Amino acid sequence: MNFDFSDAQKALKQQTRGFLRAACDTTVPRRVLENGDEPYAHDLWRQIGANESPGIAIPEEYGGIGFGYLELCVVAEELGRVIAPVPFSSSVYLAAEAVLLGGSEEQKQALLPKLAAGEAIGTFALSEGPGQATEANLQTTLKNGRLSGTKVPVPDGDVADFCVVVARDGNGASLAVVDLGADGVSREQVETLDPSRSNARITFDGAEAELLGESGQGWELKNRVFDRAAVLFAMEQLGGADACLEMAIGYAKGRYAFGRPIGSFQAIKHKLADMYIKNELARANCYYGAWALSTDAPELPVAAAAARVAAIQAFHFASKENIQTHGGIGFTWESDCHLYYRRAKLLALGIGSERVWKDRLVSGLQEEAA
Amino acid sequence: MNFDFSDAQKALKQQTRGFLRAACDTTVPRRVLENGDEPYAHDLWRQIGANESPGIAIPEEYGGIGFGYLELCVVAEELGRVIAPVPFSSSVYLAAEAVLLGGSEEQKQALLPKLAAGEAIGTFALSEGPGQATEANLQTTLKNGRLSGTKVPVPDGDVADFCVVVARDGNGASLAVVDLGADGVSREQVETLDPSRSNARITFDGAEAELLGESGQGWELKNRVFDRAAVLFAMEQLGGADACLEMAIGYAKGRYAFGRPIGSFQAIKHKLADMYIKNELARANCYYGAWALSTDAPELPVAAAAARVAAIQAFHFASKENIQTHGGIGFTWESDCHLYYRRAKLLALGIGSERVWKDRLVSGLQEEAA
Amino acid sequence: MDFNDTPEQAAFRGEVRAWLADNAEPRRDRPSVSRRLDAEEGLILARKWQNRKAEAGYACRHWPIEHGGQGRPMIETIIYDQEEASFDVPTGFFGIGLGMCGPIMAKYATGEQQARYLPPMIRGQEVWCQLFSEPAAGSDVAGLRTRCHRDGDDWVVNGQKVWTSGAHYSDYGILVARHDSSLPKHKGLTFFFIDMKSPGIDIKPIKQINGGSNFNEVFFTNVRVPDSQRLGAIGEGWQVAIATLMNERLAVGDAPPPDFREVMKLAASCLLDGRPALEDSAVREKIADWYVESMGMKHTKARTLTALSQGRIPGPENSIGKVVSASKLQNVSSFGADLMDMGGVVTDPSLMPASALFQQSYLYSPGLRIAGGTDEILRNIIAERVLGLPGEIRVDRDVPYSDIPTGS
Amino acid sequence: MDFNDTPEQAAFRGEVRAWLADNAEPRRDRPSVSRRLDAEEGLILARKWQNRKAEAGYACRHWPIEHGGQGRPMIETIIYDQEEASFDVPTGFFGIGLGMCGPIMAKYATGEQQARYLPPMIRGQEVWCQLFSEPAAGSDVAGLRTRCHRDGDDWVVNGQKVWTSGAHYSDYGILVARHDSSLPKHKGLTFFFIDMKSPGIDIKPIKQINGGSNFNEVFFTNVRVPDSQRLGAIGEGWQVAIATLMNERLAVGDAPPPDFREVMKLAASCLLDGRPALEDSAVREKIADWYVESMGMKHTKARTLTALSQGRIPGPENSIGKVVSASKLQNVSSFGADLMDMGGVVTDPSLMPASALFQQSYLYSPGLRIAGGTDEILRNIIAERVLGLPGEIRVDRDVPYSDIPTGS
Repeated sequence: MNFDFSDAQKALKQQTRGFLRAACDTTVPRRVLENGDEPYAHDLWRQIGANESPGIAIPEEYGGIGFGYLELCVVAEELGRVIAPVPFSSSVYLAAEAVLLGGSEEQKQALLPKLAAGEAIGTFALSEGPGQATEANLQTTLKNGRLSGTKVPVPDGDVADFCVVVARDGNGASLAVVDLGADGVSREQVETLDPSRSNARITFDGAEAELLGESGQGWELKNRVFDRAAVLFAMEQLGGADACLEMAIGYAKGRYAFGRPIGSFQAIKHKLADMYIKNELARANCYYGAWALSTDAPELPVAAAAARVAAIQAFHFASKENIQTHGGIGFTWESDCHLYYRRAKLLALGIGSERVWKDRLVSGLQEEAA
Repeated sequence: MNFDFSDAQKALKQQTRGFLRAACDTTVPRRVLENGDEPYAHDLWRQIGANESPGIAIPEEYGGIGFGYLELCVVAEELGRVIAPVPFSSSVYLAAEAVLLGGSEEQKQALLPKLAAGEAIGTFALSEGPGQATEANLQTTLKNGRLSGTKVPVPDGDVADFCVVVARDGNGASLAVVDLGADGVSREQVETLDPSRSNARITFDGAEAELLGESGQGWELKNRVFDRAAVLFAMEQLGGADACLEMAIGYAKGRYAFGRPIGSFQAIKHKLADMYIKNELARANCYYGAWALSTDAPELPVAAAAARVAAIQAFHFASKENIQTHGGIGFTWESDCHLYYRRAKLLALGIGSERVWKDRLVSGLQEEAA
Repeated sequence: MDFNDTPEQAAFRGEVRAWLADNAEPRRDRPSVSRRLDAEEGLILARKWQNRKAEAGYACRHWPIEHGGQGRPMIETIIYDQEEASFDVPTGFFGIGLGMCGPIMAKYATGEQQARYLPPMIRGQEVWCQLFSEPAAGSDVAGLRTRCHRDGDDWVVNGQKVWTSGAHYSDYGILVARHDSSLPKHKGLTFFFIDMKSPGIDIKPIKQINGGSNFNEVFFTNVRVPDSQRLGAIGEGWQVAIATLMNERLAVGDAPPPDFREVMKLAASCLLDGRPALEDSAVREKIADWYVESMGMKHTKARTLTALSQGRIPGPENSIGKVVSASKLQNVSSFGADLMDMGGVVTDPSLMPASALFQQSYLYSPGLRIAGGTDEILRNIIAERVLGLPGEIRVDRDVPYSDIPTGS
Repeated sequence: MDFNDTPEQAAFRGEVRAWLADNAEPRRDRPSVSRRLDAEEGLILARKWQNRKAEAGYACRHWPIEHGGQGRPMIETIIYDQEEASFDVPTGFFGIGLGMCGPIMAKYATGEQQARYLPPMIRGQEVWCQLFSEPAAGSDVAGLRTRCHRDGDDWVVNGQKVWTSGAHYSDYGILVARHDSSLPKHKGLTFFFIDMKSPGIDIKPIKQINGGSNFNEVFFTNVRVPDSQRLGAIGEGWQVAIATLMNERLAVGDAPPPDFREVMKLAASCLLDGRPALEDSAVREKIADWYVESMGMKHTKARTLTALSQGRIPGPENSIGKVVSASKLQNVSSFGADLMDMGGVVTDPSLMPASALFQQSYLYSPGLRIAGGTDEILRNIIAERVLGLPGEIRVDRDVPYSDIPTGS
């Protein structure tokens, strides 16, 4: 029994944390949030690329450093803690994973090295507007290597170089890679709850696209990509939830009312204890998800869903009750509370809502029982 | 706008409360709970009959005193407050209402005067064991005036004189009245979470029964009976929830820990504030339900469901957190806390669970919107 | 029990309805006039409308005639408000003045002052604000630091207030300040009304987490206030402030939408697993929960109105309103966004159901759980004042204010 | 990160498994032996089993050899326990002795006493109980009133304890009593171990709300305890008690079923609106919530075990266990009963799914939220000891115990 990260992984965590503490205090996401012209923090992204972090789990043969997924989880948690305003999740958890799982050798060779180095940004487009996307209601079509339809929101879709798109073709749902600079692609930033991470509305009008994986297998492939991404999203959410708890504790100790620190009142104490409880439940589920991801265990779908559900709940609760703990100050723009509250919702919906993952969790349990 | 009970109704409430405080302190439900041979408090039931309370809403032409449903609501709330161990709800909210709504003139004349005087006990049998009863899964059959099947649990089924049974016949679901002393009826007490109110398992083996209302209209009729009963159940639940809050406040003021009354700790304060909030939400919904019942308003189905849902939630929360407020003492048999905790679940499931009523509520809203 | 007006009330309601039909536009399925206009234009229109109402005798009808009202029963004011709610009229600038400042002036100001200030307040000619909260005194209002000292016939005020709605367009404000730090905290306070155009007042808008600015910081540097504008005795400021806050709690309005209705509408138009979300039992259970809360508050208010219309004092049941509605708004908003799944983060109104109402209120709702008393303070109040539970152990009573720990 | 044993651990696990297969029956889908037998018969069998384990070297394997253990790493005890959990063996009588009394004896008793008392404890020959709680000292353990005074070489104890599991079949107990009421409450306490057969001890079972009697009241009337059975110095009783309670918190086991598994099974066999309840989204969401909590606790425990197996001290994460599992049990039970709709109130096992397990635990679960620290106390502990938040304002420190308000 060794349900813990290794010493090397812990060292990587400390190192990543130290780097991000210096390179990405909350002024960085705030800058992107407030500045419509800067869709992501270029300087930070460059440094992350220089650290080879995007390639941490990408095999060496494709230009990565091939450490493994536990190492990627460690980095994800730290990026989440500082709510880093960079296209890491789109490029690494979604695009790279899709190419690794579904790409031909040629596609892998063409795309992965650039992603690993942070030289290209990739993303993944499923949603076509408000409402649950299902295999049955996809409107975007792929015909004769041409993509048509509108995807919104596409995370980092305004800055990405290429995109993996879920589209319908003659055989059902398929994945396709499209160069976002190509003809027939138009895109615009779209406002979201968290402007510190940019999102786009992309319209394809017969844009040239290349199948990724087999035609008709796209939905299943998307599910596999999302299972893997779910663990990594959950690690980011866990980091964010921990940051909120830390902020709330700090404030509750230092803020006085009625002649005592507000943290000495049970209403605040028990609120923060509940935050801690949710965070620990999320942490345990996340670590298990990390193990399942890193070993490609058959338990992955259920473990990933559990990590995702627990992490959504933890970050949601921590981010909203952190505001509440801060009182009036927490409702001001100047306070950092809202940066986390925004990010919590962005990550909660990013690859499908809590509801969708709960359903997937129980379906997985039913399969295990069957 | 006069959203309040009248002075006469308030006087009735005070009078009923005074009577029940004297005649039914908690030793009375405790006695029935602990004594398997006494399925209900005979002495109390006799007094309630002598007060003509069972006939309060039954028209004078059928032997009642014909006051109306607001008066019955007032009595229900007080019976709930003292968790009276008598077959009032079965006889009055269910059996009498079923006969009033569905009975022929002959049936009304035959059955209502005895119910109104408390001389006969009636009840209503729908459930056929664990699981939701639906029109489609009814197993009890009515053929040629003969009833066959098993109903469990039937509230007061072991002591009732007659029972209105939901059964399937050639036209769908129908209601039938059966004399529980007749041939082909066997019954036995069945243990439940709340032995202070007795329940039975009744097996019909070709027992003679008489249609109540039209054949095939039984499910709809049952729904109408349950809508009306829902308001009255909710009033009982509200009374019970208030009693729990009162107990919890009393204990929190008198019990000291760490040199202060436990009610001075925010954890207890906020728990009791939450109880109060739920009780007030229930009260407001119950009063509205009472108005809808008393005026037979088209709003009744939704109003009744809302009252029922709010009251289930309030009594459940109040009864469990009353135990928690009491700490160890609250977990002892000698404490009265568990009498309410048991009754809360009995009433919560009695005419269908929270889930069923929520569904009915939303269906009603959909109809209103359509 | 009935929901009908008395004949007299019905007659009044009819009169109001007719007048409104002649003087205002019915509400339509689009953003209200207050939302369509910017604050400056809105204020101009709101002043006009308030004046028209006042001239017709419908503004603060229950106030005494000498204060500019009509001396009629409270229920007529409520009936007017109920009817007005169906019309798209510009409102939202006078609530604090009429709900909090007016009643406190009526109680503590001189007859002359009342005659001078109350009628223009009713007519919307002068706007009032409330200056209580401070950066270090939120839930603990009595912990405020703003100082005042006597100088001849004047008082001189120095310090900072915060969360003052409408400070920038207000003509007058009510203010509580500390005149003596050596007294226990509740005893060293004195209450004034103040001309907001006085020299030394500096107003800075506060930007909220949703980007809006409904509130201000107000800085006082040697602001002079005549002693004649003191309300209540020196040292009686806390009692006056508490009376004001009680009025605030009665005045707290309903939470804005979305509520169960908007969720139902959204769920009817949204698919979950290929079926309308409104058929989904998890969605239905939520709708039922919110319906029960919403109607519970509505009917609780009806109980309060009944008491008022019978000339009785309402019970404490209204105290549950904000604590229930604020959390409900946050939960409904979050749930609505979730129902839109991955698309639920988009805030562009042109792309979103209900013009992104759920997303807007997701960002706005945390403020409702704080403003006008946090969830935690309101639960304390219910527990102590309604249920009679003992107070917290206090370390800040009976010691000089200057000796109370502040952590800094 | 892996879930595999080290080779040494794997070898030990294999050995244990083989021994268990030879000596015990595998668990089957029926009530366990402890549930099939009454307490008296159960105790006889449990003693036998404990003795057999001890003889094979598997009982408290991590205790020092001189105390009757094997001086092996903690992880081997855990591996044994994990494996034993798959077998239907009689247990449940020695947890308090081995989990709380043993470690405290190992820390405070003399070597001679340890040699006398610990080996029979391990072998199940002598049963121990814990005498801390009192009617007026539940959450506030240090508020206890049971008195002791010195008389020659003995102490004389008078007072009452409560919630003592196993008092009636215990041979010895650990006890904390007040030797001086004029000292502050935490300073006037002294700790002993005591012969439960001493004259003057009177034991009365407590009937719980579910009808069972797992606990007792214990009355002390002039009970004599030799001073040699004092553990720790006079006045050091609180420190010893706290050390014991820490052991209790580590020893708290899992909540009994039902859990998400039982809900799934029930939902698969139950219809809602004509479809299997397991297809209902509201039911699925609940199952997912409880799965996440359940696995969260399981994996949290795995983190603790990892620390133990590496010889490190576990972090504070285990403190969340009881507060989560107790409420979960109550919620799961209530939900299970609700799923059975009107039939859900019946408690006759022969008529009910899962032999009325949900109904039984509905009545039992409230106790779990109280015993071993209420939800409220556990949240305080997490907030203060884990998160480092400041303590409550205390009015009961630094004053003589006899001056502390008690309300009576």
